[in-house]
Amino acid sequence: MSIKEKIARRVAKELNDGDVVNLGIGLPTMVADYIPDGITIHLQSENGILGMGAVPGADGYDSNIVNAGGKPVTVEKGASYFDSAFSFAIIRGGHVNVTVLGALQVDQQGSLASHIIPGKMVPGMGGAMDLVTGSKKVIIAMTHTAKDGTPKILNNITLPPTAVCKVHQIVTELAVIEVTKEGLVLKEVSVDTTPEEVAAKTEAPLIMAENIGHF
Amino acid sequence: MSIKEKIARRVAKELNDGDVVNLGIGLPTMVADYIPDGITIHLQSENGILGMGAVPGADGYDSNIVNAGGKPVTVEKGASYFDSAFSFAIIRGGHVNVTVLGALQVDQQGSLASHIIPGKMVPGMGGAMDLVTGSKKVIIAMTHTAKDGTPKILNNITLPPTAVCKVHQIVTELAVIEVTKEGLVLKEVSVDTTPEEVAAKTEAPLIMAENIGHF
Amino acid sequence: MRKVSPQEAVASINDGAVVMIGGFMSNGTPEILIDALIEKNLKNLTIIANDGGTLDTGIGRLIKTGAVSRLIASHIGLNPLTGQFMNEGKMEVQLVPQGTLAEQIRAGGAGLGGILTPTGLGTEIEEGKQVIEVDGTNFVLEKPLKADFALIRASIADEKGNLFYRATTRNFNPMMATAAETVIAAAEEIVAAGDIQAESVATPGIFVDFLVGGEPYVD
Amino acid sequence: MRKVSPQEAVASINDGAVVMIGGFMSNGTPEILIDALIEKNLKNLTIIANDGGTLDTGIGRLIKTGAVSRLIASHIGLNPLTGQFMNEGKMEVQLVPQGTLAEQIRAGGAGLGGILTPTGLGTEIEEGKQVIEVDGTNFVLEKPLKADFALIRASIADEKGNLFYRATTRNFNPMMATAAETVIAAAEEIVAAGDIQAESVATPGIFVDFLVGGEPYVD
Repeated sequence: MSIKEKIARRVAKELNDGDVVNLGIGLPTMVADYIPDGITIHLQSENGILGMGAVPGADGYDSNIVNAGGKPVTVEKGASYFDSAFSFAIIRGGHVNVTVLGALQVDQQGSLASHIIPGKMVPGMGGAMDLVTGSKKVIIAMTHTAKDGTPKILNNITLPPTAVCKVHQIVTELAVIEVTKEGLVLKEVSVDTTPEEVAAKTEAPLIMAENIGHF
Repeated sequence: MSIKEKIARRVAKELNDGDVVNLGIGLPTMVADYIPDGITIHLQSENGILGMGAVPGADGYDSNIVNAGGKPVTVEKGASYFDSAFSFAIIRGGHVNVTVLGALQVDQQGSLASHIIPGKMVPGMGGAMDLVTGSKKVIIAMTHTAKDGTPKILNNITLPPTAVCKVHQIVTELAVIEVTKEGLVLKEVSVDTTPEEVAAKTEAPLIMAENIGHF
Repeated sequence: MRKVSPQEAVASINDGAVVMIGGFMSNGTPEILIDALIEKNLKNLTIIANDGGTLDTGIGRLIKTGAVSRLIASHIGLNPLTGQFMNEGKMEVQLVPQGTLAEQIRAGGAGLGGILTPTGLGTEIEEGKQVIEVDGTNFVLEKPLKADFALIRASIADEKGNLFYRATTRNFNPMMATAAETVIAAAEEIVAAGDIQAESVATPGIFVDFLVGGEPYVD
Repeated sequence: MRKVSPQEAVASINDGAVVMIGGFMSNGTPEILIDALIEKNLKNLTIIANDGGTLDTGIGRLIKTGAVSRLIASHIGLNPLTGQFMNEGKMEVQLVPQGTLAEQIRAGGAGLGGILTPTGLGTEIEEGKQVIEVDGTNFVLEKPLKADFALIRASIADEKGNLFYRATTRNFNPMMATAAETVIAAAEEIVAAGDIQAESVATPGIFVDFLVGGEPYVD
């Protein structure tokens, strides 16, 4: 299993029956492949779908139906479509239970940077700023460190913020971390690491939970 | 022809081909009966219709379809239905060309009072405040004076305002009056009256147009 | 979403609740939910609705029982009891321009902190409110409205709670469905999931907590 | 509403015009109107759209010609030329959160002076904007957006200009139809008035000034 699959599988365990869930492009999208048995979720896509289904098979697709990345998708029976204003009324209005998205940096206040590296990468925030502001629970799903090994979980983000104090949980290949008023709480570590290793790879101080679980 | 019919018929001449028109309850509704030949208008009803048609015949009606007074109506081919937020987006957004409504008082600034007589009559403003604020042209269709003969076209309205400086034209059984920055301009009088009689029954000063027409 | 009886649907509505009720002059008002609410003999309800219904239909039937201590609406002219109760001090009535009411409920559901409208400037409507200047023009800041419950009416619901409203019965129902903690929908007809065209769903099922069938047909 | 050719439809769009273009990653973008606009070799257009399209689809094709000097959008990541033009100073790009962009266009069409959103608080988005406190919470005041023209795409239009959008092609199209001086719609198919269910019309015909048929089918 790849690192991405590992993260996606762990994130999926956070979802509850009946949740309205928005999954960002890339890794977060893979969460849909690991929904536990007996759990039904409603996938929201900010371009205007509730009840988004799987990626269509090789036998054809309807390109009237795309996801927020512009790629063809299917919808479930009983799905609905709507315009962008209503889609973000759902999002901003607190009707999305869980948003899962990636980030470049997260800090101990729960602020995140995901949409811009000044002078280098300026894709735009798309729906991310509204999603992290409006969703009841925001989960950051990302690799624990950057490619060069530098921490992404910081005392304070250094890139321009996508939102301030909005993240509830961080799931990486190494750890599950909760953002609390007291700071970042290490709740679980991967079976192939230790709390100490996680702390070493994290700039922000970690509060150790009483019983650190494993995944 | 009753006084109301006379007013309604004169108002109808103000409508242009293609106009989106909202007609208030009562006298203004009668304007629809006098649309000149060759003119097609789109009747908007603030409860959620574009393309409202005639009152249904005795042979039955669909009570899913009512007007803003809660009374059954029909719709034309190619009508559309929408919710109240969109209906008032149409209205407030300036997409209604002409609104026709009654008033208790109008003044020389184009302010009007139509929705309340403190301590006596408190029906509420309904959609009137939005209609007079957002419509491109606001026509007040009313009897020239109150039942006791006192003027309704005043220097300054004395009842609580429904909107301030929003009326463009006043049509009564006696006169057609335009609201301008300079004041009220008498443009037309009924064939059975004179500019002097109209002025006598009007509290606000009237500027006489160069050629006062007749209707 | 759970399919329940009208009585079960309103079971958790108690004295003092803030309740939005859909409909426009009773067109699109869930009469069977009004029935169930009347049965409960509640007190001190705040009702948010377009209007006060009539003596015999919609919200007017509830007002008649004395259950409503506060009404936020745009029009009460069709129900003489509303004005009477207001004048007698039995019921507080807050009149709101219809377009503002629709936007306030929409804002409540959409997570907006408010909207700026030109409607009501220079009238009693702006009293006590912030007037905000934007590019040289003044607007009234109207705050979002939310409620504990929304009672709405659909023509057709599907098994997932998706709602379709026929003709003018739509009115305030879709906005109210987004702006209340608990949403109760009464439908004329309940069909299988997927039987409502996905583009014509005006209220997605995720907004509906309780679904009741048996709302009388209108025709 | 007039039925015209794509060339006639865009005839009055000149250098410097502010143009909204519907679509989301080119899904729901009127490609035949983009074609007609490209033919005109315009300069200094301001485009308001969800995104910059791709190199080969939608708004990206127009950007590639150098006709666009300013882009207001939420996302430009799928079109590398957008970022390149921005870095070279050939095109100004104003990035707006997607939900804010949708609300701003809606507000422009709905006659609102602005909306208060929590989105962007504490980020570069709030710079230069009024921050308004409502009941102890801060919100960013976002102003309405309007345009000279809106180019939108419908799946089905009727002879009165009523529009129906299939699936996710709806996105920004209905709001843009309300927020521009002149609205040009390209449709896959034009049917008789009344052939679109009245409840499923997402854009009433009164908003459409020019209607063009022949937009390629997608399937």
